[in-house]
Amino acid sequence: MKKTAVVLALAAFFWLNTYTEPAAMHIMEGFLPVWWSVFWWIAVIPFIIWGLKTLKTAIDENPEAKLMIGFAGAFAFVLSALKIPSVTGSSSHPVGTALGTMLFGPAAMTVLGTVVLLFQALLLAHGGITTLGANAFSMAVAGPFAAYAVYKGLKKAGVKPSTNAFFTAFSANIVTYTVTSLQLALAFPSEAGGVYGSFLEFAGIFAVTQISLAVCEGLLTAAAVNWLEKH
Amino acid sequence: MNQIDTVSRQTRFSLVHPMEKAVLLLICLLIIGCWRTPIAGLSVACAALFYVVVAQASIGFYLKLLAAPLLFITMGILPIAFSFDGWLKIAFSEKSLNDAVLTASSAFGGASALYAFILTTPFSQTAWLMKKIRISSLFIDIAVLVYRFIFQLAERKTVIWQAQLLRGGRPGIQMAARTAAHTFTSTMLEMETRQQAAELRGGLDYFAVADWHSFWRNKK
Amino acid sequence: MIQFQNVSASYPDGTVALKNISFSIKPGVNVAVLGESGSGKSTLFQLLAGLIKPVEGVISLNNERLHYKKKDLHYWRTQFGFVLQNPDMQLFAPSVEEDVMYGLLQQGQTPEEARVKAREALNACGVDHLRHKPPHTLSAGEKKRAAIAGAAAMNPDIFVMDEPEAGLDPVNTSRLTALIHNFHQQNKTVICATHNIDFAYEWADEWLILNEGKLLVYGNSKHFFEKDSLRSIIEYPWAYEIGRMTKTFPLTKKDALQQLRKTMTKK
Amino acid sequence: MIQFQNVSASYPDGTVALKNISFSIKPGVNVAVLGESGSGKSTLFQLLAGLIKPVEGVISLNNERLHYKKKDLHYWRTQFGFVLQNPDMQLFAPSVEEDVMYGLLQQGQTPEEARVKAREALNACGVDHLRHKPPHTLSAGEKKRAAIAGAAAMNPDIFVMDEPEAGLDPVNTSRLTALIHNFHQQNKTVICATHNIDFAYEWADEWLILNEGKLLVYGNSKHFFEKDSLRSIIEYPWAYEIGRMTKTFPLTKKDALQQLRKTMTKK
Repeated sequence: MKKTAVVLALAAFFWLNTYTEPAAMHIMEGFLPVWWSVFWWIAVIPFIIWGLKTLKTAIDENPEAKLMIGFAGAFAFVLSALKIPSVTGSSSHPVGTALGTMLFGPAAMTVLGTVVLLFQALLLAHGGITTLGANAFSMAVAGPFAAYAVYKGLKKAGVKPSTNAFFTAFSANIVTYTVTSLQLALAFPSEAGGVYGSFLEFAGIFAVTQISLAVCEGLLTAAAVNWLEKH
Repeated sequence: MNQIDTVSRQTRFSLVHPMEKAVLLLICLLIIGCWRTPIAGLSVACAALFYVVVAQASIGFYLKLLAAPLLFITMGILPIAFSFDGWLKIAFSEKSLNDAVLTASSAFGGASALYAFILTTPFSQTAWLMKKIRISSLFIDIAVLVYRFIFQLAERKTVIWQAQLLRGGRPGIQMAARTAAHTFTSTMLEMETRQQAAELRGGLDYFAVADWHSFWRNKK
Repeated sequence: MIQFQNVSASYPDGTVALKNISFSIKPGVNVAVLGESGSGKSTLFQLLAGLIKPVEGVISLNNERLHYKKKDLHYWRTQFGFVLQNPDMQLFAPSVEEDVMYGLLQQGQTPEEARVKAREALNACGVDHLRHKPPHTLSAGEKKRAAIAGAAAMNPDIFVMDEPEAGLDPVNTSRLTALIHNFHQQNKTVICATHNIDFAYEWADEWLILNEGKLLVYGNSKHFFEKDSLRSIIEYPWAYEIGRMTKTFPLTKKDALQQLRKTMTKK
Repeated sequence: MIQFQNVSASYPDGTVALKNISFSIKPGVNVAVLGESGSGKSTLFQLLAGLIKPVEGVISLNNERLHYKKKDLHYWRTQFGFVLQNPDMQLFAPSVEEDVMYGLLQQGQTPEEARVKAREALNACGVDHLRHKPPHTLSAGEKKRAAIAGAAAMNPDIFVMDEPEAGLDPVNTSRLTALIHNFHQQNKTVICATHNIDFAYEWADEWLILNEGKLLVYGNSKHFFEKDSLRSIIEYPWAYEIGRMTKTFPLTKKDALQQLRKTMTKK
């Protein structure tokens, strides 16, 4: 029963990804007005600096960590390009923020997420350079922080690890998507409803895919945590 | 991903000084940032196309890359153009339509310029640029390691996928999961060797950067 | 019979990998594929496995042409046993036995049947005692044999191995040779790419030499090395060289040296 | 001079890997390390690299004992150039040139100095034309030479290579032999583990044979193979066997066959 659920979730996940890949919530190069691009860069830089500082102390204590972090980043990237021909014929896009946050903490995830976003821009042509700040803020800052809060909260409440993983991943995904919608709404407030109206529209248009994706990623992460616990 | 990497090393501008290419990109992005007009977007797109032609990169591949953001752009500009005015009453004005067109053309221009840049700039030059603009060396080190691992993992992923195919494996979720798991575990098992290799070479700091030729100096 | 008719293939980036290759391999023959790295050996193997499509030409097995539909490919591959160069990539199950059973289970056999056949293959390859071990704890030679067992369990007609001797010590290499002879006795076809011509000389019936994407020669072991024209492309096996001087046909080091000793004392 | 005095070592799980090993290697000597897989070759290399501590015994270089503090280890390792079996493990940078420079920068040299030395090493190893390529685009032979260039750039006194010839085609193997001869002329010590005794015979001055964790023999090339007692442990090189029959000392295949031809026609 549980296995079928995971398989169904995976199938839905990869199937959905086929059709939403270019819209995988990475704001395109040139999409945001220049001041908003600058604003999000400025917003994200302190977090990256903090993340780098945290990482540096970790690496100074334990030089092996550097290689592991490089590996983790690459693995997240390669997973996002894993081809599953029969199901999709195209590539999928698991985000994996939640899993990374649970394993490495939000500070490392901020840096790692930004690096992965950079490579998605450079090697996959997803996202952009000027919009990297905005994308990093939603995916590498807001997502991991939400994940971390949920993870810690549920852990304190004594929730089972795999259930915890599901909600952690789900919330990381939803928060990322909400923040992206907010970023777009702030840049393009609608005439009738202002920022709020515009936010609802952006959120609405992406909700179709993003909420089901969030559920699927939740199940996936739960499965991965289950697997990790066994090994 | 492999294709962009390969093309970036084979175009005529591959060994041109990265700063010169970066300046070109920056000018394009500035034009788009300052003048968000369809004309600016289109002229940047044309300039980028011209650049790609001169660089002798595959035009077909470049256009294929450009097709990818179209869906995002279409989905993204819908809320800009139209807004709900009350329950299920869709409203739009000349200004909102205008905004949508501006955004779409700027995004298209920006993507054209960026893709033209990544198609002619190998990653080690990007790393050089990051170093030049004083990005934290730890960040660059991690990026460099990620880059190296990406291709090792991708290669391994392909071999493991094929190994299953060759033994009658049926492509699907199970195979994907097995590929992901074995790619992960087999690389993890080598981590100690890699770590030792790093130690034997004196650690993992100070990644070097190569030198590049200026396009103008080459001309002389 | 495996047939290639005017097959050409290219690398993903478009450069030519193989150019107008034609040959046919009769059943039950051991074929050594030689060629420098970059000569197109890997591409040849990928073509055989149906992993890439030729740009031109026809590949067929027993007069049935290889089609690239999923079902056809699946059937095609059941007739081959592929052994990759790096066994680490091929052994993906948690234990050796489970790994050998993998292909059988994929074919839809019951776990009981699969286990019996797996045990047979493990025994034939001399790794039965390792069946409960996780693959990563094996030595290089053991891994290689476990990978071969995984292919052998499916009882294919044709074995295709990519540099099976690379990195093996002499003891394991001779075990490998014995295994190939064993397959030969069961009338299997064995196709091996290798860089070690002395190793190949011990078992090869026919030789296929690639050079810069072209088929240089495809020939029978007996008359193959008689043309000295190949000397610039490949090294000649020690045993052949000694055989030529002593006018005998030794295949192994032991035989060759014995012959040599005999001839030297006779004269 | 590298000295091992009664060195014993064990695997992480506690089983004995090396038992009471003693030998000394003079500077400028080419040493071939032979032994089946599992005989302790890797452990010997890890000891040399200071990656593991011996359970007993002393390892020293030029009469300076190896200590296991971080600083001492760092200094110790600057005197060695290590080339691992799988070059993928030791190439980290996004391009070959950057990878070769990286060890030099690590030593605190300026980028300009490092670049000059890196180019020299790249040239010496015949991979200068690949300097802008990322490691993942190189062939096996090119990767190997790039890894050797990375070690050579730091100008160590001693090269330690683990099965450098594994998986290389004959052309690349002979390039490797030339490189070893080249290091020899610069009075470097080269220590290579290998399974290919014919390859080793072309360049080895001394032989170190391990068997089940014990040092079986450490001896000079000249008199080394004269004892037939080793025949059960290792294969003897073809060139040596022919040399023995013709009472000459050929090292390469070409020389050996020429000598043989001469002797046969003379008689």
